[in-house]
Amino acid sequence: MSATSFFSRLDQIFVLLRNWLVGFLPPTMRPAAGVVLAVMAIVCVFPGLFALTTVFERKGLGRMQNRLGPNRVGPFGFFQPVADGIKSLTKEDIVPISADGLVHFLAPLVLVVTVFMGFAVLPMGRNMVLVDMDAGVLFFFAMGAATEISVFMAGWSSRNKYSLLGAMRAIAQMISYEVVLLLSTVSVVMIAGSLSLPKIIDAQNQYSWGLPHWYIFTPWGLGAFIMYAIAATAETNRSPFDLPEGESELVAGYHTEYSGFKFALFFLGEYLAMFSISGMGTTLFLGGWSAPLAALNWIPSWIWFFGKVMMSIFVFIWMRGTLPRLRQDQLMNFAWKFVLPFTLLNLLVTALWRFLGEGWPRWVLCTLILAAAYVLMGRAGLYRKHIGPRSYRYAE
Amino acid sequence: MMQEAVAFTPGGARSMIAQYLWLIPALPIIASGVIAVLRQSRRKLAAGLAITSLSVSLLLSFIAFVRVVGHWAGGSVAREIFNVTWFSVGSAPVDLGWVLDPLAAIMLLMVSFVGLLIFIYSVGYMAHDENFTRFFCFLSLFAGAMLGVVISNSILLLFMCWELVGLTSYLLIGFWYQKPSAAAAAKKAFITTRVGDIFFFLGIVWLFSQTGTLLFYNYGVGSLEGLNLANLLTARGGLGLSAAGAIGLLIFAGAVGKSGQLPLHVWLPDAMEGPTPVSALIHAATMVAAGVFLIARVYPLMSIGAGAAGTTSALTVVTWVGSATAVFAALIAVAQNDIKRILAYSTVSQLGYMMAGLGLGGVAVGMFHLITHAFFKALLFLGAGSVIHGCHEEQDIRRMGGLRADMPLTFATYGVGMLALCGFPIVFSGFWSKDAILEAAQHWSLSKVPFYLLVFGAVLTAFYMTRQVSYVFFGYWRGRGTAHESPRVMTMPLAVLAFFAIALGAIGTPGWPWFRAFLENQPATAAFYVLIEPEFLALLGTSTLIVALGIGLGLWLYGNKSPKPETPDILEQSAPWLWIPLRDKLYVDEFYRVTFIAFYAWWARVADWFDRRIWGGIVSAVALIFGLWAKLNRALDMYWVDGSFDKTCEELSNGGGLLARVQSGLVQNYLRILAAAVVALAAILLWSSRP
Amino acid sequence: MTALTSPLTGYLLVAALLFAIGLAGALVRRNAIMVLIGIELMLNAANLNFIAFWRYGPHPEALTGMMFAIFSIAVAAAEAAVGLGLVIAIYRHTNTTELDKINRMKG
Amino acid sequence: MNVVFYLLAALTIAGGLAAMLLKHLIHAALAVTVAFAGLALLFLQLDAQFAGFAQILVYIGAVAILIVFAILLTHGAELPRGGVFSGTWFVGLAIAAGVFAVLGWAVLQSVHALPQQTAAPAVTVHDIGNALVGSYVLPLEIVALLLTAATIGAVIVAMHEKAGQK
Repeated sequence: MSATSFFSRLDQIFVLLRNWLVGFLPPTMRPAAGVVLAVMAIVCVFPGLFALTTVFERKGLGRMQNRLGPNRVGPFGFFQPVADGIKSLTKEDIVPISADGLVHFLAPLVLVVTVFMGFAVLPMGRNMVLVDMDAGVLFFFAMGAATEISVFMAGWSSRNKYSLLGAMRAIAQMISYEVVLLLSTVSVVMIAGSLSLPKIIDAQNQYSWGLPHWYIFTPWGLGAFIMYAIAATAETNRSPFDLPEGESELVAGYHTEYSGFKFALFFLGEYLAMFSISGMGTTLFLGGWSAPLAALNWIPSWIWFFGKVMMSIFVFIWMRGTLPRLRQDQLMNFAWKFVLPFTLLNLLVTALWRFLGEGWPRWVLCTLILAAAYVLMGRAGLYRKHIGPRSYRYAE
Repeated sequence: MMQEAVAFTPGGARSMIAQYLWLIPALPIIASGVIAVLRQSRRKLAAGLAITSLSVSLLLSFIAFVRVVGHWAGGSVAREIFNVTWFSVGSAPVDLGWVLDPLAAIMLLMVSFVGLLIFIYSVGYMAHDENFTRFFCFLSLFAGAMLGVVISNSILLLFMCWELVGLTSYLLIGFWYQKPSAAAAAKKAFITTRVGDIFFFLGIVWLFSQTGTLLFYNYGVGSLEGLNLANLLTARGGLGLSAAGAIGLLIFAGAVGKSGQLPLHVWLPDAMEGPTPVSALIHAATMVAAGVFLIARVYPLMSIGAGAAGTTSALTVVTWVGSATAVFAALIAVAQNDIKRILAYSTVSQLGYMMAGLGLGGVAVGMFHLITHAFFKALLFLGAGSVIHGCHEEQDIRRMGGLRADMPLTFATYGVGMLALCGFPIVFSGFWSKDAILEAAQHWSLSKVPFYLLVFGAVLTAFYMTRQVSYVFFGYWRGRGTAHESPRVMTMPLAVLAFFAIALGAIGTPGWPWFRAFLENQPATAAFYVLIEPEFLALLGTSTLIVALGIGLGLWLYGNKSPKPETPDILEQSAPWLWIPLRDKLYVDEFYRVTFIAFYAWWARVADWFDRRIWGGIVSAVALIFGLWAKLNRALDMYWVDGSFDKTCEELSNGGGLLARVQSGLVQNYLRILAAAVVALAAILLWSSRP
Repeated sequence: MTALTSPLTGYLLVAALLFAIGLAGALVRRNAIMVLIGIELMLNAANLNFIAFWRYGPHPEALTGMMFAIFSIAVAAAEAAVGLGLVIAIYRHTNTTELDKINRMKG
Repeated sequence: MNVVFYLLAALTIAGGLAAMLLKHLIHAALAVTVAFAGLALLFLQLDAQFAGFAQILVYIGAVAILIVFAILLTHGAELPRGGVFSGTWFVGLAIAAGVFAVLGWAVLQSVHALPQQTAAPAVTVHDIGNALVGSYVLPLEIVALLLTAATIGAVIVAMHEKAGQK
């Protein structure tokens, strides 16, 4: 068969596979079975990805702090996650005596379930979305909001001041940054004119002079993406926003009192949240599964999607290896006094962009406004010595 | 919204400039916003921003103008519009939009050009003011709003900008608010124009309710075109007017307020309390002309249904008001001694000319005078400013004199402006524009009175300008200290304006009526033979006569003899019965004071009296009654003390206690009672409404 | 029973029950926060009614019920914020959130 | 009238009941969260995707958290001495029962009058958006104002008084 058709088959391989498998069933059951298969695929793929990521993260952090990461189990220690899994399964599941049994038990389940729900609307490749929902974006963030309650349940139920503090911090942080997350998404929705993720991707999956129409390549898109990245980092409690589990202050935050499999579930839940939020960012700003160059379209779409997701995961790890942790008040001020205003400004600029319509003026105008805002902000910061070059005093 | 608006405009061939026309007003407004947040010390930056933004606007306006001329020369319809639905309440869309047609293009060019010159001038004039940045903030806000008035295609947008213009005028008149007179003048201007704007707004509402659209032009369904206009003509407007006429008159009331026509002219002279550039820009060249422009914009409304006489009642009113104002203000101007006040009254009278021109000869005639007047009156004001500047803030013309030696450049340019204002034949633009008005008046079918009025006004104009010039520039110096010529940044604009005060005449001569043709969208044909036809020559003769008469009279009375400032004016010596009332501005202010203002004061007093006497009286009466009642009770107690009475008291207090228990302050009790009541009510309703 | 043949009836009954529960809670609980929760429940019941009528009503494309529900959700959020703020303020004044202890008109 | 509806209805009612009966405030808050979730699912059952997701986002994501915070800030977590129900709980219960009786009776009375649209309405989020910025733009603006005012008000009300201001 010709190369193109081969690559198109390769592109659709999972879809074809599903259809083939479903083909064995009576027609009445096929749709349901298809959904079940897709769900199974998701439920298998992402935990696998999670296992890989843990290794990569530990090794990568090791490199950044120039030490070897895990390198005992298997070749280069790549079977480390297997060992960890076995350990967490076989460990004793400790529940504090004064803990609130039911809630303590439910918390991790709620977390994992809601996080998994988020994947339902992410298009992971051409025609590779579980449910093409009309209000997909809304659904995604609704699920994201639902995780907070689980965090609270965990923190409160285990009757431990560290846990409670961690949970409170986590929730405060999540709520504050969720606003930013949503607002930075709104600008994309405004331009794409749809809440359905496949439609948003289609809006970006066009090329002029071989270059893609990804939203990150527009002034407002870039601004929104930056804000989204910040908010996403905070939303997933990653460094530098990892106060909720700042081990130096509160032992391990809201899952201090969890051990064994439940702890593993929390761990899983957090990484899944990272995946899903990176996938969302990819879909909103980086054109989802579309290729970065028209010339590269032959490469299967799902490779692009997962490649982009892993790229952003790498950035997460990189930041963790690089940035120091913020203080709580700094965190809040940052959220409400810097990120939110700029997101709003970005929204206004997006509206202006939409209003100006096609043509060069909108590029000039929007770029000017945003650049001016950022520059002025920096100047103001320098002017009032809030931010700007720090002066260090070394012990002599 | 925007995209849709574009989508359903037929024949989407809209030029870039028409689409981005809104940038012209937007730029100065943005600039003013930026200037507003600057620190006071950033003078250069402020001025730079204002001037840059306005010059960009000027550039864009020029592009737009060229575009329109191209359309017109190409013979296609020279009107491009761009409408946006702002939002819609229920089913009624609230539309905004802008229009680019000859009228708008001309005005854009004039406003941004004169504005730019005056900006530059003010850099010099305001150099020593500590509120420099604030001044430029207001000034460029004004420029933006004025340009907005010019381009707006939606009467709502026009009204917004109109009010914004009024606001900036208020702010700028009261710029030196430390001076109580300035503050008072600002308030007077604001309130007086409000009176007109109320009627204007009524007109807008009526227009909207009649046509259901706020847009002037919208491809045949706007309020000034097609079916809507015809319906307006047929609809009844009361007082034997058509709705069109009535609405037109209401809008005209707004114009009367803004451009100081007869009943509401009182604020304009006082507005001279503001800085001179402001007087030049706002109260001579642009804002006061906005009224005239407004009438020109809604001219279809005024002129539709013109009878055999070739005019409508609305236009007749406009004519009469205009010509009356022209003479009235000119009369007052004769007897003023403040250099800026004279110019202010002359502005009022010239605005009267424009109105009369609109009423008599249509858009072209009025607009032509508007444009020329904008240039030479701005020139005169800036010249006056330079004179004041040179004479150390002296404004009384009796304390000047002989300045032609001290300030030659100012003198030369001022002379040009003066001659243009007098309508000195052939050379000066003022002649051609005023001539057109007089000609139109001469051919007016209804009555010849306006013609005579306007002619008389012209004589007076020449007269008082001669008086002023001979007071200021001739004779010998009577002020304090010595006068000095103003800096270059101030005189350069004067020179430019002077050039235009002469050159602009060329585009409107009867020989080559380019302006009229452009505005009325017909091909321009040069017909120089008209210039030697007896009719024109006769007119030329008369106007020459008029000007000569005025100037001669002026020179005879005031020429080159410079009386002491203390000695009364020559006219005052010879004809005090004429002079005194004129000097006191024909007592209009006094009249208002004893009528309207007095009425309001009286009304306030009445209300106050009501409060004190009637209501207060009632209250105290009630109190008194109760007092009596109490006394009565006490008497009863005294005579009627027995157990039954105590018992009643007990019962009462118990009942009170019972009732008080309900008011437990427990929220849930209230909620409970509420819920129970709701249940009962619902049950009753359902039961009663059961099938 | 034949009444439940119409799906709408079921929804309405559920809404009515939820409303009653909320009201009961608002009436019997002593803690101000619980009262607020009860009120939230009542609001939600009303929303359910709106949505149900929108779904089974003759003109779903008019979106009236839907819009009403959306707006009431927004308003309910505001109400919760202000109400809980008030509860906290009251708690600061009178160290309690139990309504039958808060019966003085001035804190 | 399928089984899903019964399940969701049962879940919602159970959540509501638990919320109102549970002694512990936090438990009650979690229970009411369950009720909110059930309602959201009911909305989805009614083909009202947008409203359902909005419900989850606002109620579970914000209101529930808000309630929990308030409980913890007012030390509501420990049990009060005098019981959680007010002394006159039976009155309240009776009134609530009355309300339910009236409402239910009304509903059952008007069964035959109720509309019977069975086809799912084809309303997309796009339509809702257009409606919001179209004919409902004024309410939208007003709600925006209301929310702003409420935010500021809540902050001000809950702010710590300065010393001596009290």
